[in-house]
Amino acid sequence: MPQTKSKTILEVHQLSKHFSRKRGVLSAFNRRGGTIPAVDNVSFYLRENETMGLVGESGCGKTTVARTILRLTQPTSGRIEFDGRDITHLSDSELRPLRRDMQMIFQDLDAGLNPKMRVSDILKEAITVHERVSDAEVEIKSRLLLDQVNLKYSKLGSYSSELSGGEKRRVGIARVLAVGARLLVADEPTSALDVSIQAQVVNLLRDLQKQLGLSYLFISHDLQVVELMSHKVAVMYLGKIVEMGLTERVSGAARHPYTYILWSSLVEKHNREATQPIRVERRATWGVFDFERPARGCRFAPRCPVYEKRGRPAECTDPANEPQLRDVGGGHQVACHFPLGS
Amino acid sequence: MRRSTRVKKYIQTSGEVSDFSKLPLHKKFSIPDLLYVGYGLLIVFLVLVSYVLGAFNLLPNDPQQINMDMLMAPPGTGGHLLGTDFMGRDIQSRLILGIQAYFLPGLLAIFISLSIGIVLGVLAGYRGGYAETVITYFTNLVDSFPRLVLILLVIAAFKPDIYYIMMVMGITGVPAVANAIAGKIRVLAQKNFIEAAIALGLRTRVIILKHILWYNCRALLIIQATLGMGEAILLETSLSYLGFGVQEPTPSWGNMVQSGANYFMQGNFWPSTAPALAILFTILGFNLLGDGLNNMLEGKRSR
Amino acid sequence: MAQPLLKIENLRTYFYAHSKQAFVRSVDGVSLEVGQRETVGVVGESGSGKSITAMSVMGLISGGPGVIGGSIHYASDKVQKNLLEGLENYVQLEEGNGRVLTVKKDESGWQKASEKLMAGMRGKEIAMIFQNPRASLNPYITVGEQITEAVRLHSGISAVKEARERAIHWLERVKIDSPRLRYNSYPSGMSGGMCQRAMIAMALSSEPSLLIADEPTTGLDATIQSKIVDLLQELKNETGISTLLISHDISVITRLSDRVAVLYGGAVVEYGPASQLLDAQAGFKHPYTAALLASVPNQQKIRARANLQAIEGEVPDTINTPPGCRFYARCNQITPEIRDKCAAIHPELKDVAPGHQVRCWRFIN
Amino acid sequence: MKSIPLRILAITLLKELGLASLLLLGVSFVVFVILYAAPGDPFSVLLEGQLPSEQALAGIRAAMGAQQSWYGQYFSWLHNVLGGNFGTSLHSGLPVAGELVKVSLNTLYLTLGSMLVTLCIAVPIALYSSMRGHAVAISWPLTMLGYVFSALPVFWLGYIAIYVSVHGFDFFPLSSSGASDGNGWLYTLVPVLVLGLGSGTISEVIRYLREEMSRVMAEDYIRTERAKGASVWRHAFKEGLLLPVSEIIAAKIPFILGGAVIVEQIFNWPGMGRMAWQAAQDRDFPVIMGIALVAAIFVRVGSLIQRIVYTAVNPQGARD
Repeated sequence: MPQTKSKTILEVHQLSKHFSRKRGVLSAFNRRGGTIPAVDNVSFYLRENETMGLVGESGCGKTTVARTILRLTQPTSGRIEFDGRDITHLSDSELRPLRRDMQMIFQDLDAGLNPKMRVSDILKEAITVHERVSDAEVEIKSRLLLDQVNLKYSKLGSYSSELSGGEKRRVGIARVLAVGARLLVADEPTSALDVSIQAQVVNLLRDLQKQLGLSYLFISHDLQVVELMSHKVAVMYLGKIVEMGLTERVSGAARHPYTYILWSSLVEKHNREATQPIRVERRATWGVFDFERPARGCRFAPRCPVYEKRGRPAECTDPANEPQLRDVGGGHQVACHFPLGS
Repeated sequence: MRRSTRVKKYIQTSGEVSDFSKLPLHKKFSIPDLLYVGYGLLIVFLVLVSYVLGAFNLLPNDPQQINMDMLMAPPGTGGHLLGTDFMGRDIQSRLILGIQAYFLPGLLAIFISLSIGIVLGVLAGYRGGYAETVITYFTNLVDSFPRLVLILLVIAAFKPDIYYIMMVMGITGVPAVANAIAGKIRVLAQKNFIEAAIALGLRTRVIILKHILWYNCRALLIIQATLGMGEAILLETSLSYLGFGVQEPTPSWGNMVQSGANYFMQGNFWPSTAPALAILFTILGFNLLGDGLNNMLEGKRSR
Repeated sequence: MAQPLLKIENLRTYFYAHSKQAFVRSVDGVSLEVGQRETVGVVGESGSGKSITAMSVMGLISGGPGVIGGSIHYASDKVQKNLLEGLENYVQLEEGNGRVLTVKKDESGWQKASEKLMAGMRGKEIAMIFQNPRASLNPYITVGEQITEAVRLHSGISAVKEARERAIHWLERVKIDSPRLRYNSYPSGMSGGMCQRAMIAMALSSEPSLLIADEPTTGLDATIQSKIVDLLQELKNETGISTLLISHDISVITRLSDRVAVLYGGAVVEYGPASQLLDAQAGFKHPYTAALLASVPNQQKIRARANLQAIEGEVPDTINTPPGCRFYARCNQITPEIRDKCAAIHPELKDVAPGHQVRCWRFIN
Repeated sequence: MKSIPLRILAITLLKELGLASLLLLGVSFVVFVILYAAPGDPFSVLLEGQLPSEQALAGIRAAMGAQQSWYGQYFSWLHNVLGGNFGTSLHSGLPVAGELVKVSLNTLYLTLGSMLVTLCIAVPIALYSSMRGHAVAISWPLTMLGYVFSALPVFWLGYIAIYVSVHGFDFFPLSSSGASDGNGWLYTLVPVLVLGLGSGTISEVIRYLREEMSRVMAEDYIRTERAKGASVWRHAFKEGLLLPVSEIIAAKIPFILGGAVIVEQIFNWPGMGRMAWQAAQDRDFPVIMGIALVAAIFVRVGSLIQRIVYTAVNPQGARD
């Protein structure tokens, strides 16, 4: 299914977003000034009709990447290109027509569903936001949308508080489809749902991609769902992409120790007798990660089993020598001084 | 079954589940809330009727007619339903006419509080950043003045005019409105509600006017308005007592309580108590209306 | 097997939805057993009643009418009693059409009686850990002090210093780095995983006989989840504590449980040994369990890039409980012979193998 | 609370002091603007009052008042105020500062006392009804009573109180009428009670405390404490009672000060409110200006204390 020759729809280049620590007028009293790098030099591209999975633990900057791409927050530096057009510095009014093409599904089921509006009003608002449409057409289009997301027409009269979680998610998807988006940034679209409903939504998103030729940036902490959905996967750790490549390669033949640990935690959870080729040092490998001040050099070094095993090599903590993404064959990129399997 | 304390009874009507929107009112909302709102609406209605009656001078008796033969008559004597005051004037008529003193000034105060409060609240909540800092400073600044002291200052500087007073009252009511709206917006933002609207491509003014103010703040604004009316009445009463309110012989509830209170020590309670009770029932009505509406609209039904 | 440590029989916990004038039958006839040194996993989706069951055991239900029937027999070396002793004196039920239509309950009276029954049980005999550990720890008190409090309440250690040492010892046992330093941390200064470890330390510090773990890994990152599961496994082996493990995550249940109960719509639909129940290949399975196992992505599906087998329909609300089988509307294994029964009559739990029960008409007759 | 985090407290104190002084600067400016805009150039009169008397006598008045620009006037006034010179009362001819200190202390007693009364009534009602739910037989009438007291004009309540104490207890509760017979506290009791009950805050205090307590009781961590077998009360105390009480006190100071104006008037209490009233009657600008500033200081100190309590309870800013 990966269509290698199709057009690039989204390209993100050296994207960074730093949040300033300052808050309030009296921040001058605060000695610890400066910024928190939530996203640091992230680059990737997404082709049409393709899904890019973005995984990582909470706080690693996944959601910030999504919000920055949609320009819900202004990037500190870097460039975002949509359909070959640089949208990094567009003004709000210039952005509005672009919102037809790129949409976001929020983790919160209620985002965008005004509890005091009926489903029909919510859809009508979305349908008419970018073009003038007669009421009759709105009616037809609403029904079409409900068909697309497998909801009964009778739900048109419901308020969102009367809907179940799965139905809310479907209405949320119908709402972004109503605009006619080609790129969907889905931020944890299934994490608030029950297992059986999660499967429905995953199937729905996959079907919609096939039918409508959508492109997804699919953000999730659920590795299996990402594996199922995505053609490519990028793994983020503390604001940086540490590994990126085709899904099979990243999940099956991980080169970065962090990716390896992520996927092996999945295996561990499933099997009673866990198989552990690398002995992960249990004591020190988890803990608070200081998001505000990542480790100098390789950010993962403090948790890294390879770093320990190799006797703490100096280059891993050398601030001047932070590992950069480099190709290890077949479009598979990894940012590590000592990638696994080499 | 032990009946040491109250036994609560839960009934599933007919075994079927009823649709909330089709329930009768008393099942949708709690009974006290309905009573509160019903009473409050009655008061609002009475106030409106009194205002109209007073404006067209449709009063049962001449409110200014002095009758030295019938001073401080008890209720019901000589055609005076609520008795007479210390100059023999009809209390009922004066109470009805007294509304005039509050109505427009009170509305002015509410209008000032709400209009400025909405603008500042939206700026602080939606924009954030420096606007928020400046507005927080402003609201804290206004909150630093005890309302009555500020009014005395204005009175000293200008003149004891009810419209000046109500303007001060309106401005001192701004922080409450602004903070409530900004708080509401922050809650919405936390639920990604506003971001979702922006991402959809809605215009800022649609988001603010339709989604924030109309759908999410209307209850809050109604409540602020009813509370504001109650406060306006109490404030005028206090100022009447201090001698800066509406001046005799024009009746206001405040100056009626005040002038009647001079006869308290002689045991003549009525001329003061009648307007005091009018104030009590009216303000109670406004406050309960606000509370009941809040519970109903914000869905604070007990589970 | 000897007497089970915890035996829940026909537990019913209802709430009342004022907006719908109807009962929410959150727990509607749940029966479960937790044996000595055994871990029983309870799996189900939201609204299946799994957390409410746990809260009912702890006597933590607030809101009316609450627990209205059943018994919870608890029998450790130290204490043997029915935690719902005398409940029938406070509750009167009227039934019609096979369901409860009226509940009269002396709530405050029962509350008092329940508090009396639970005195010396909560925290000491039965300890509980919750979902969302950061919110479940008091944000105004240091983690260490909260554990010390538990130690002083239940371990007969009243000296502050000694209790403190004990708390630090427990922090160490749950593998918190530099426990002495962490003792003085506030929950807001710790990660979710670390807070959950502290919760576990607090729960186990009084050496209870039963641990109720209510979604202990939900909301944590995958790597942290796996570590918490490891920790629970290890502590279970070390202390031999019995556990009632509640989770929607089948993989967590798989790792830890000896026996598993599957809850659907407020009732147990399948109950049996974990090895049989969670093995996708084994026969005699409730259609819901089978569908649930199939809806989780696995390696084969990922490799085949196939769609998942979703369970159609919505998670049931326990307000509109149908008269027949609660899974009827979503079931894909109904045969023409049993269709009428499925639609009309709620099936009983039926033994399909030793110690393995299923609530499905397919296995009756 | 074993160790109060002194360093954090000190930082908070500094921050809040900075904020308070900024706000007070704003207050002074607002007061200035009002008087500057007022007819009859009262501000020049005020400035004049700040001058040493000989100079005023020497007729420098015209020389300085007329020529200075508005901000010059403001800063000259502010400079004197910061040095403790609030000018002289137009009415009595005495320096305002000295009077203010005496009078504001009296008002402080009245305010604190009445706040205590409010809390003594509101806290038990709020706790009771939050523990037992809103519809409990006893709590409902009590809550209603709170509403009634809040809706009554405070001075009418004052007259009733005077009438009752004169006819029922045979004493005249005006504080000026001889407090030397050892029963002085009795004379203060009635005004304190009247202000505490009638300042219009009691129902709001009840509602706020009840809502906060109910909210905290539903928090996850309280459930944990119950499951642990610990005292719920001990754990709910900080967030459910201590913080809301300190918040509501700080928020209600302006209202109570406003009510004090009336109550002092009724009971002849020699406080700021009475003085403000007198000054408003006489158009005695220096006095009323000083009072407005002192009242604002009271309000700011109240919120300063609230912030400190908040920081002490919640040193990490765990909850915002």
